[in-house]
Amino acid sequence: MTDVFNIGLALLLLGLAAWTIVTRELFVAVVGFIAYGLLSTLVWVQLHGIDVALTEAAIGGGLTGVLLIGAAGRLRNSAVALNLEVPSMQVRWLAGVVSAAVSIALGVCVLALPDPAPTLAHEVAANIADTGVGNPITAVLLAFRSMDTLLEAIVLLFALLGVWSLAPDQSWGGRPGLRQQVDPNGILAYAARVLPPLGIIVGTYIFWVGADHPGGKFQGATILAAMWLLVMMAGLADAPPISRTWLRLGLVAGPLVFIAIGLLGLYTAGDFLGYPPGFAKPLIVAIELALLPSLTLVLGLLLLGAPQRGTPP
Amino acid sequence: MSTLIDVLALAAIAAGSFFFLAGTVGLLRFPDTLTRLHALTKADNLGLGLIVFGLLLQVDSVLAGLKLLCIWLLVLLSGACVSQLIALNTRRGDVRR
Amino acid sequence: MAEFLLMAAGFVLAMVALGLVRILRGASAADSMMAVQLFGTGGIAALLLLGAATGEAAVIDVALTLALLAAFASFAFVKAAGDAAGQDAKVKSDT
Amino acid sequence: MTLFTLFGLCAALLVGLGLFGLMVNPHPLRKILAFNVLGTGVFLLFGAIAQRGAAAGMGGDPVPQALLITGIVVAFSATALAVALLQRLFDVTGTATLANDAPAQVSVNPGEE
Amino acid sequence: MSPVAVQSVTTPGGLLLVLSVLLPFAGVLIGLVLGASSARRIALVTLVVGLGIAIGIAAAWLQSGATVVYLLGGWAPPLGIALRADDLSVVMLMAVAVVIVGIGIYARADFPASPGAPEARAPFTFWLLLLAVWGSLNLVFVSGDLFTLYVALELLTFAAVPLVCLDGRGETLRAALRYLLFALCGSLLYLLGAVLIYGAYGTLDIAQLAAAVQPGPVTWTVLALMTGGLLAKTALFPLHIWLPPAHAGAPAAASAILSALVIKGSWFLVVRLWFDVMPGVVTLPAAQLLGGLGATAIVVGSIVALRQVRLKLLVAYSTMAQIGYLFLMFPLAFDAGSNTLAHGSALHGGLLQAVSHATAKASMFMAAGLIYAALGHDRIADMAGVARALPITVLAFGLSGIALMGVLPSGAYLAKKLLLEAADGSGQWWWTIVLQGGAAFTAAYVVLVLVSVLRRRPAPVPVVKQVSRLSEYAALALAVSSLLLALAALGPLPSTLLSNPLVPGELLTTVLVILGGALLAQGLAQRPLLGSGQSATSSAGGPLRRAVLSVGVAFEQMDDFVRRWSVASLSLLTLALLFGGLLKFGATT
Repeated sequence: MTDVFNIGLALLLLGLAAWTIVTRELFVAVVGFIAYGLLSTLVWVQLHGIDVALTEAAIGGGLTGVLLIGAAGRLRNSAVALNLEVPSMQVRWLAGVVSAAVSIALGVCVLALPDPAPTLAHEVAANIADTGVGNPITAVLLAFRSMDTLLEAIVLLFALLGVWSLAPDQSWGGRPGLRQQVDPNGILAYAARVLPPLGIIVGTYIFWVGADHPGGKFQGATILAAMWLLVMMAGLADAPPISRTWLRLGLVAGPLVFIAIGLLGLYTAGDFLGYPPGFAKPLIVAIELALLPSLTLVLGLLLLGAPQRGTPP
Repeated sequence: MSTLIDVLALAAIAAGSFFFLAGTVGLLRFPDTLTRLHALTKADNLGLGLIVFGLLLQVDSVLAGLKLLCIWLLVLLSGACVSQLIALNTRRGDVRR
Repeated sequence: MAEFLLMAAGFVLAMVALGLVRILRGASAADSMMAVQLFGTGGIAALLLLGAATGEAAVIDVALTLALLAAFASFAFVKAAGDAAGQDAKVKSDT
Repeated sequence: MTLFTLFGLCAALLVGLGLFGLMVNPHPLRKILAFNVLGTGVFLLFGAIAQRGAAAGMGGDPVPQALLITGIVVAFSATALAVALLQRLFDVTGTATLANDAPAQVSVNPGEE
Repeated sequence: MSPVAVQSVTTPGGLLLVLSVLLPFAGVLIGLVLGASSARRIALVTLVVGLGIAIGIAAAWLQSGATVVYLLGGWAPPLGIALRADDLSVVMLMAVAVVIVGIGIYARADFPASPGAPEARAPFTFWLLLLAVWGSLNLVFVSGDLFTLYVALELLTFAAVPLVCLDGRGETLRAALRYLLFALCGSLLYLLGAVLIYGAYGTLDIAQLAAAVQPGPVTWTVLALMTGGLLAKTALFPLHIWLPPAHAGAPAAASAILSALVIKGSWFLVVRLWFDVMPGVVTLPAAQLLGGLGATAIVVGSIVALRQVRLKLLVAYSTMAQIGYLFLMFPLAFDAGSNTLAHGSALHGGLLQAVSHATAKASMFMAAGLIYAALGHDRIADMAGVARALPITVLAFGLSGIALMGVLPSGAYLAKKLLLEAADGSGQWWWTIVLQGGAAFTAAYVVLVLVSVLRRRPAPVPVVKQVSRLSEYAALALAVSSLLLALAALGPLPSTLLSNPLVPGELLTTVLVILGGALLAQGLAQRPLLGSGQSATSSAGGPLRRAVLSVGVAFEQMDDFVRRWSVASLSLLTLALLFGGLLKFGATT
């Protein structure tokens, strides 16, 4: 039964992906992609990656979907002209053959991977006690390979810097996105009043359980960012001008605290990003706590896009 | 006692699944947007509601039960809002392509 | 019991996937919104059933996250579709 | 067929689909979608490999699972940057084409000079 | 066999590796908060301190004579991440530090701080992105983990893309988007390789992999995918889809960063993979293909460069040709005895080439940018009299051109010698032709520009803007340092290589190269070198000139065709498949 379910799941996933790729309509393709993202959450559960499923549900399906659907709405008119640029039949065939060849090569690799599978699970299990956290993923992300997590926070900031740099010169420092014109008594405004309190509780909860159970700062921050965006989407609050010092401080505070705690490790544990014995868990929680608001801000701002409205004098 | 609860849970889940069938058939078969919308809300409210109810019967912690209820409420809320927005859009202008 | 739960999850998933076919055949923006909404609900239901079937407690958290963000996404979706429809109307009136 | 083989092969096909979409879809947003499909294919392969490494009472090898979370976040930032760039391109030029109209080719043929 | 010893302890000076990455990143974070006028000051201070760190790493490496290692958090691979600096990393760290300081000094005038005034977009982002590029590059050079390298590649891409479209015009935005999408595709192919290799070996640590990797379906696929992806990011022909338009509109300082530094990041990773991670998987045909692509890049890039009427595009296409040079070492480094890629004179030559190119190309873009700024245009045909107006800039251009040609005792000269020696040693005589012919091509476009700017003009050339003296000297300094590299490299390399440049044999080669270049320029350029007349050039030439010209036009058209999205992306995958095939089937031949 499980096999049948999984095979069905895989086929459905492939079908949705193919639909996303080959359908003619831009909007429909994005719809397909959102459904695809939702389905891959199920796949992650089947693959026993609950943490990944959470991330996929939050970022892969949720935020990416919103980003793309918004863009598809705004760019709709551009699609028609581009249909003229569809490559010739020969190119399409060639592309099909080449991508099929890559798939086949990958398939061969999948079947050729050695047995028994190499794994680091034993090493993680042997060392997790030193980190004080119960969730092995958190131990990897914030102890064994914490550099990657630090870099990831910086990647997000670089992307945001890149997005901001696209602003027209006169709008630099201004508010991102367009002003929302929404009926303050409408349904959206109603939802934007009801949903966020609930969302903040859920987001904080997902963040908080992350140390010992699936969850963590990214997933929590995504939920919080979504709630912030909802409030802005409904016109209940406006996006902050990007020149605000509090905003900039909030953005970099997380990574800076991360680096500071890393440097602290030099003196207390002898290693950059090291934790002194017994203090690992509180320090990890401190880093996560510092990253949460920064990540919330950066994720929200990434969705808002480049500044488009000049600063008020 | 526990078998009774199990049977009840099974029934609820089966019924919930049936409403998803109904929702889909409605979406595929009903003639116009508003009637299709009607079919959709059945799946949303009742389908998920019954499944959540069935699972609630088997849940062992209060927190998990609260989360289940929370999920249902969230879907209800978004479903209601989205349906209303769709209906408004449909009435306001031609959303058809 | 686990078998049954898994079966139910598969059934729900298959049903809502069929609903998506509606868009495949070409539908109005409203219909595609409905199909996505249905798919989201069905996905959450399947996820819950799957979690119960595998006994993985944390799956409920995934479903909770999904429910929140699906709600958020559907608002964005309705808004985008509304914008797009507005654009279309403008184009129509221009020509 | 094991869980790994099933989803590993599924991932291989997703990668192919994503690459195909990147090559043939002219609209940049469709390319961004294809990029995401390609990305999930890569991630799914990694996830399947993680599941294969289940040991020590863990459902999967936690190292690749942790890397996956990083990967998903990086892919999201890439998508956000690409979408913003595309939006700006559309705002400035009114089109979203990527064709090389090559401002470089001011190819003045000496015969015509 | 594995060149990097599997070390699992932090060595003295290891912390400097962490700082070399963190310092620029911390600079970005702090600059983001302080904003406005502080960004430039922070950047310049960081540049100086960072240069010090790079020198410190080099000193630590020289002192111990072994790879400098740092285990992050004290966790040893495979669970943790190790940073390592071996000879390759140290050379690149130093070179990048020097070039970036040069670019920083150059850009001081272009991107001024305006105290009191509201924060301006372009200067603010430029300075932060400069630091961002630097930190990412350092991470690429020192990271010992394939996944961290993936993150580093993405950091580099995100920092580089906005530099392309800093001016916000349509064409540059389009170039930036093409770059981003193509580079993202490349990174995912790289990540795919990393994923597979983890599945096969259970580690992502380079040193551990080097000891474990065996040829087989997985490693063939891995190397092919990763190489393809990285070549796309390096813009090696035919994957240079984004390179020329990106340079057409980017500010000179940004162009210098992109072409002198950013592409070196992914190139460095190719070198790492082929030489350090999987030297035993490489086959000679695969290496020949890589070298062949390099040779093609030299020919196509140089010819199209000669056809350009604008200086910046000429320099951009010359970058495309120079990228080709960086790949010539791969077939030459193949050791037929052990069937592996060997660390030897070919690798040294290639590395030296990369360093001289980084310095010289940065200088060349700066000079081009200064000429553009001074004249308000960069049409090569209208540059008579520039040498009189901007003598230092023209000197910098000339010297960097000479450095690129590799005729005098410059870094590139030494590099060429090393590669020629390797070609001789391995009996691959055809690469000798490519190397010498390539020099002639380089000479061609350098001569073309120099003849233009040195041409006399009755009235002084109209200068629309006074350029900063400091910027001119920065360009000159980089050009001179590229020339001096040969001397600096004297230490570790055998001194027999550096023969007296005035012996008849050497002199003859130099003269031949320059003459050959002049001939090429005369034949292929839109406007021939000799015959200053505005018109009558086309009729003056006989059928030969017309035939040569049509060859030039054909190359231009081919370049245009290859840079179409569908063609370029198809080439990318075809190349990856080809590499896979050559790795699989090439071992026996």
